Amino acid sequence: MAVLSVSQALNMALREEMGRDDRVFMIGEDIKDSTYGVTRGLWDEFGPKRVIGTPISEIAIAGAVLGAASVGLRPVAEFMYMTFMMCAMDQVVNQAAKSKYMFGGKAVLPIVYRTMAGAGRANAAQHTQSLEAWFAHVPGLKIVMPSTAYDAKGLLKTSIRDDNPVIFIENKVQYATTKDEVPDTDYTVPFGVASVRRTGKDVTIIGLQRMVEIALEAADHLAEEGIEAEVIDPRTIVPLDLDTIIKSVKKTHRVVIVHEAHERVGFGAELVAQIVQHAFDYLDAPPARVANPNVPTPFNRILENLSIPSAAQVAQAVRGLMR
Amino acid sequence: MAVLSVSQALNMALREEMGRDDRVFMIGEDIKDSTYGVTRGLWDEFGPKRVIGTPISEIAIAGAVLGAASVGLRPVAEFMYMTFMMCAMDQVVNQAAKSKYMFGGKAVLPIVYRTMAGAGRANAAQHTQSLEAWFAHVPGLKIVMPSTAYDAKGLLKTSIRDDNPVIFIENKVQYATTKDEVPDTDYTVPFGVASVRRTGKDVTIIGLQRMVEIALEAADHLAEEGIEAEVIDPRTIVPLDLDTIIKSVKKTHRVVIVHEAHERVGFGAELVAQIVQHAFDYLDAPPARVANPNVPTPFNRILENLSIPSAAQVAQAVRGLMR
Amino acid sequence: MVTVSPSQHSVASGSGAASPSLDRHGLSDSQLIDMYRTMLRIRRFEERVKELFLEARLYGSVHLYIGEEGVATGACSALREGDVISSTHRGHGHCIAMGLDLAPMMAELMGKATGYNHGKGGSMHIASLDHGMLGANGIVGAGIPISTGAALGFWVTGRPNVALCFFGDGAANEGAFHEGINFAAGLKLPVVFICENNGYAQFQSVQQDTPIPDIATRSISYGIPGVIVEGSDILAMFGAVRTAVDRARAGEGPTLIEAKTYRFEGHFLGDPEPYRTREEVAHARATRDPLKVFSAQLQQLGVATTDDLARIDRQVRDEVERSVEFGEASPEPSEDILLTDIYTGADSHGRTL
Amino acid sequence: MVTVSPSQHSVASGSGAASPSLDRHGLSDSQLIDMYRTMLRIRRFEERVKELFLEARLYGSVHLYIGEEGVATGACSALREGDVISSTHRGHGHCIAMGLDLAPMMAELMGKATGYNHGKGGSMHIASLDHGMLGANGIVGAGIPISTGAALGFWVTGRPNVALCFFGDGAANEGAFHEGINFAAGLKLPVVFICENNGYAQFQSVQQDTPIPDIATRSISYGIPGVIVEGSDILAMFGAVRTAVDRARAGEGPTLIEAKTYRFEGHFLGDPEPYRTREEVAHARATRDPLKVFSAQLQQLGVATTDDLARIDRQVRDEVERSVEFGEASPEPSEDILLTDIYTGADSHGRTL
Ligand SMILES: Cc1ncc(C[n+]2csc(CCOP(=O)(O)OP(=O)(O)O)c2C)c(N)n1
Ligand SMILES: Cc1ncc(C[n+]2csc(CCOP(=O)(O)OP(=O)(O)O)c2C)c(N)n1
Ligand SMILES: [Mg+2]
Ligand SMILES: [Mg+2]
Repeated sequence: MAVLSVSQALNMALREEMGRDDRVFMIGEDIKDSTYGVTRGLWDEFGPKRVIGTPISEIAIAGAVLGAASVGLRPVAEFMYMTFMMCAMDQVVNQAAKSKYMFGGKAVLPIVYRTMAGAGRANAAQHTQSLEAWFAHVPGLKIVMPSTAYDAKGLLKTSIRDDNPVIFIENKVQYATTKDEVPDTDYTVPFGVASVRRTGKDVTIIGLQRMVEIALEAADHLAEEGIEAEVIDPRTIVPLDLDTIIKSVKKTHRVVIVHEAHERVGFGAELVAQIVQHAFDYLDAPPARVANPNVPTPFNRILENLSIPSAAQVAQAVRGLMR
Repeated sequence: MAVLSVSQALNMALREEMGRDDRVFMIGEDIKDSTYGVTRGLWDEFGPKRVIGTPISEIAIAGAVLGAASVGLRPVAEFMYMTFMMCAMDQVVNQAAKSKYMFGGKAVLPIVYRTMAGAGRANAAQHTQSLEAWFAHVPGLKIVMPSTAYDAKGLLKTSIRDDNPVIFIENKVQYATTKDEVPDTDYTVPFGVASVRRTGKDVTIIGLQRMVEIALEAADHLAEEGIEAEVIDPRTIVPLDLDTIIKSVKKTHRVVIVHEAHERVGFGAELVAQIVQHAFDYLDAPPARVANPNVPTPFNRILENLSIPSAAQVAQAVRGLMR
Repeated sequence: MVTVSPSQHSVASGSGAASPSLDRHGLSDSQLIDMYRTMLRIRRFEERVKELFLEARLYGSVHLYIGEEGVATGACSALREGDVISSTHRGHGHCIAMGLDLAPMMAELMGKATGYNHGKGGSMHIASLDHGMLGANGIVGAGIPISTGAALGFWVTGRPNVALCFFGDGAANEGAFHEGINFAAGLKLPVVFICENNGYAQFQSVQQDTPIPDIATRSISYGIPGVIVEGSDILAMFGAVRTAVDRARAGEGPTLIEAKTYRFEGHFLGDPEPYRTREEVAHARATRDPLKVFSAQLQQLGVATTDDLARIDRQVRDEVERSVEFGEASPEPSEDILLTDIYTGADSHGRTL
Repeated sequence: MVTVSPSQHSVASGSGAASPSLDRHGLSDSQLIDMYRTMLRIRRFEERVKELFLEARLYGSVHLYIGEEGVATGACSALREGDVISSTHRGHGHCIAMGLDLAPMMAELMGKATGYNHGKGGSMHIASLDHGMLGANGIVGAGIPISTGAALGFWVTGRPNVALCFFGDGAANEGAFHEGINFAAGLKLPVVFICENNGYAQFQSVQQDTPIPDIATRSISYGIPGVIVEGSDILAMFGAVRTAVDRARAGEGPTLIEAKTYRFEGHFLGDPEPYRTREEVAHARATRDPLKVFSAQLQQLGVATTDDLARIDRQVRDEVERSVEFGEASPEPSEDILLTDIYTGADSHGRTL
């Protein structure tokens, strides 16, 4: 089995799904000469009617996929940086997410909005914001955040086959640096099934996307101190596999949540609320959050680094709970 | 002292601040013939250079106030329905909220974005969504949610005098139906100071905007059962008066949070996370949330009503904690 | 240096009273009469909706199309099976012109379980994908990228269909207008954009809002044809749209058609209309009523007599009455449906069923 | 029915090689030399930035303006004290043309504490309100409503100032373009829109993205003048912008100026440029280099000799070198500033200080 990077895995998923189903097409800015390699080669293979480059027009992209889905297609839109989606929020939220319900159930809208979040490349504030919390606040959307190349492929295929608008979030640092074994077979990874990336009995660490790597790093440090952390990657936050999380928390009695989005009203807050609701009596300490402070991402790389969670912070948060 | 409705109180605040400071101006769609009366008469009084009607162009409005603030003005923009702000999210979030920080502190951006949230008028999903959680997730914005006419006037004046972009949220039902004594004097209500609307010792109910009324109604019912609820209105959620909340929770040991936005990653989740963090050992039960279920607002008024919290649900949630 | 001066490019305005075109565009008698009936179904349906609203027998944000019937009817008559439209907050006319039934429409306006949307949408969200009606829309301008997307779907698959996109003069100032049309123009997608210029965006006149006399002029920005038609002249409307639809179907790309029209009623039901005079409305009712114009044309063409038209009117009134009865007799939606149909194949939390 | 046909409205393209205009527009010798120096400051600054980037001595998303210097320099030379500009992701040229110092610019590109933004912004966000530079911008098209807003501020207060708005050909396809210009046109705000059409939006050519040959044609949609200028001809650029600025200051409203230009470097530093040929770039460098064009003009006008220009070059190179030294010698920002300056007068939680 080949070891692939996340962008290679995503590329494979797109190629397989486009080959498998004529109704699948891709649309976005500059997807012919893909900046991060995700769509590389697909234009040559599938041609300009399946890999559609658009003008710099996010509203048009977001709305066009909705219209195309309404007439039976299965579009995959790309927004390079997640912050650009702010230019198209009405189409994604007021239109795509709500239409099925408003129409009394009639619409079937298989849309994938692919986008890229996360810090770590000195792109500064307007190219770096993780907005999963916004989308998770919107009924009608599913939110996917893979943390490995294997999951990236399997979850993208599930997203394309899903009959709902899916926000598929990729991480800009992981594209090239996260690599693992990815079969070239036609497998999918289901929505709503968390992955327990490490088992442990002392504390549960829930990480989102790249922060799973940070959580695992922290767990290694903690193990040296005799603290065994269980690391959970929800993989999709809508739907959320709460069972796996609650089972783990009931075992460990402590939980730390790590994500890159801003802490205030981030998805970590929702996790805390749900965990407290479902496992209150099992908790030995309040759930802790390690997330971006409430600050736009600074350009300077030292500051940028300080603005996202580190393994040291996660380990520190765990130690705080063990006292 | 006159009893005024929220829309009359807001109108008074706008008139006073425009009279007081030449740099204050208003801009929006249809603000001359105001639908809900908030801007009524101001065009006649201040003329078309201070009360500026725009084409149906939310991006232009949101960006224009940022530009005007950059050259020394103090604009007040109106977006009729909060859902329309989705058309202008880039200007509000990527631009207005982030500029000061990105510029290393140089910009002073006194902007008020007035908008209207809440359900209750059968406007259906695209005209009914409460997005305070989105904005509270964004560093650089302040978020104001008055629940009385008195606070509406005082907080709007504070918002106009604040040197930051402020999201000032009004409630569509309260405009006409919520009335209380409003002095015609020049008073302000400070940001970050919660209002304890009812004192009690058994449970703390935190309500946002119109849900304060629901909370008070629930408290009345509960009082009949011998349960004394303390009702807290944070009034501004950024900044948040956590001290008042924590003090109350430490006294009552139980808390219910009520808001109209969707429950999933709503501001209630943040309140739960903060309360658990700061008062874990004082809690006798997990904090409960009563909020809109994760469903776009339906048109039918029975269903619409079911999609927002009721006093009965709040009382029920409290009873659930008392067991 | 080259100067592009606006005067060089202004176009003669086609607004004002209809100059009845008597080109019947090859339409048969029965087709013409169907078109008359469709306009009348819109008119009578909405007149009744207004009464019911004033009697508090229905509720919500309701925007009437009365006075603009020629636009939707003329335009949709140029479509074929499999073609689609996107609509606006003022969508009843578009729905009826696409052949939707009055009874489930009326039921939807009443929020009933038997409505097209089971009461979840109301006036601003009626949709019937089976009829090619992709949805009314509460967001001004939002239908433009959506119908562009439907056309994109046809283009990708090679389906020989066309999307019609209705929107108002106010919508022509939205970013969605620019992006949607520009993108469609670039790929020559099979979509026809119909701007219903009724003179007002809510309480603001188009003269206040728009710095040029004709919105059709904006076609120049996208390199597509722009056409101005008097909307009260249904035959002119049909002719213009059919030309554009044929063009679109032939792969020659979009057209921007501006229909000059006028809404006889307020912006929404309950609008006190401080922004215009009674005289202005009365004048439009007298000179630009598409029903009056077409009724005269049908008689002039010898297609129908006043008696024929009166009989149609009775049939339509009857149909409308039955739709009211249907709506009122229908049950409220069951409370159970609050949390259904948020997702396809999943519960309200997105969990696969 | 009136047809608006695009052919009727197309304008002659002004693109291609500069036809050196020798109208010096009343500019004094020293003004002309200052303009040359400004262009050279942009060029030499960025050449050095490129080297530093390749040596990993600075980092981030960096977009070079090399080849386009005539546009910013010609345009900003038409401004007065108190006027403002909005800029783009490709903002160094606009900054330098507005008189910003090279040292704190270079420091900002290095993320240093002494940078214009104390290292919080980087290349895409340099702003200096004291210079009337309202900010580079990482979001394509976003500056358009913002400069419209600055002009609105001037209009509200009666301040006799003008806003200049720079944006690219790609930005002309954004909703913000449409809404911003349309609104400005309606109120006749004092703003001049300058589209820097450098032929590409990232990796896509303007021909692919835009269905009309000249973006200036879009002025027709807003009833404002549209002008096409060859951007490598700084005198032509100055003339066109001065006319537009005078018009704006006189209350006659906005102008849309399309500068035909070409970027000699990749879209960003690191761009492998698969979308164009080396020949195309070489041809532009040979025929449309604003420095070469202006250098010849200055000599032809007898304003400067090659020796004079060489001396200026030495001075500029020296200034650039000092900016590099300044930047490299400057400290990284203190970690304490991570959480400052999110709000004015409040801590990072928005609590009043
Ligand atoms: C994005 C957005 N902005 C504002 C509104 C409020 N609104 C509803 S209808 C309307 C006027 C639309 O005018 P026009 O497009 O001319 O359509 P008409 O009502 O005249 O048919 C406005 C401003 C809205 N629904 N959506
Ligand atoms: C809203 C938005 N969409 C996409 C991008 C990514 N992007 C950055 S620069 C660019 C091309 C812009 O082209 P143009 O406006 O012609 O400016 P140029 O780079 O040629 O100067 C794109 C697509 C962005 N920054 N913002
Ligand atoms: Mg209109
Ligand atoms: Mg360009």
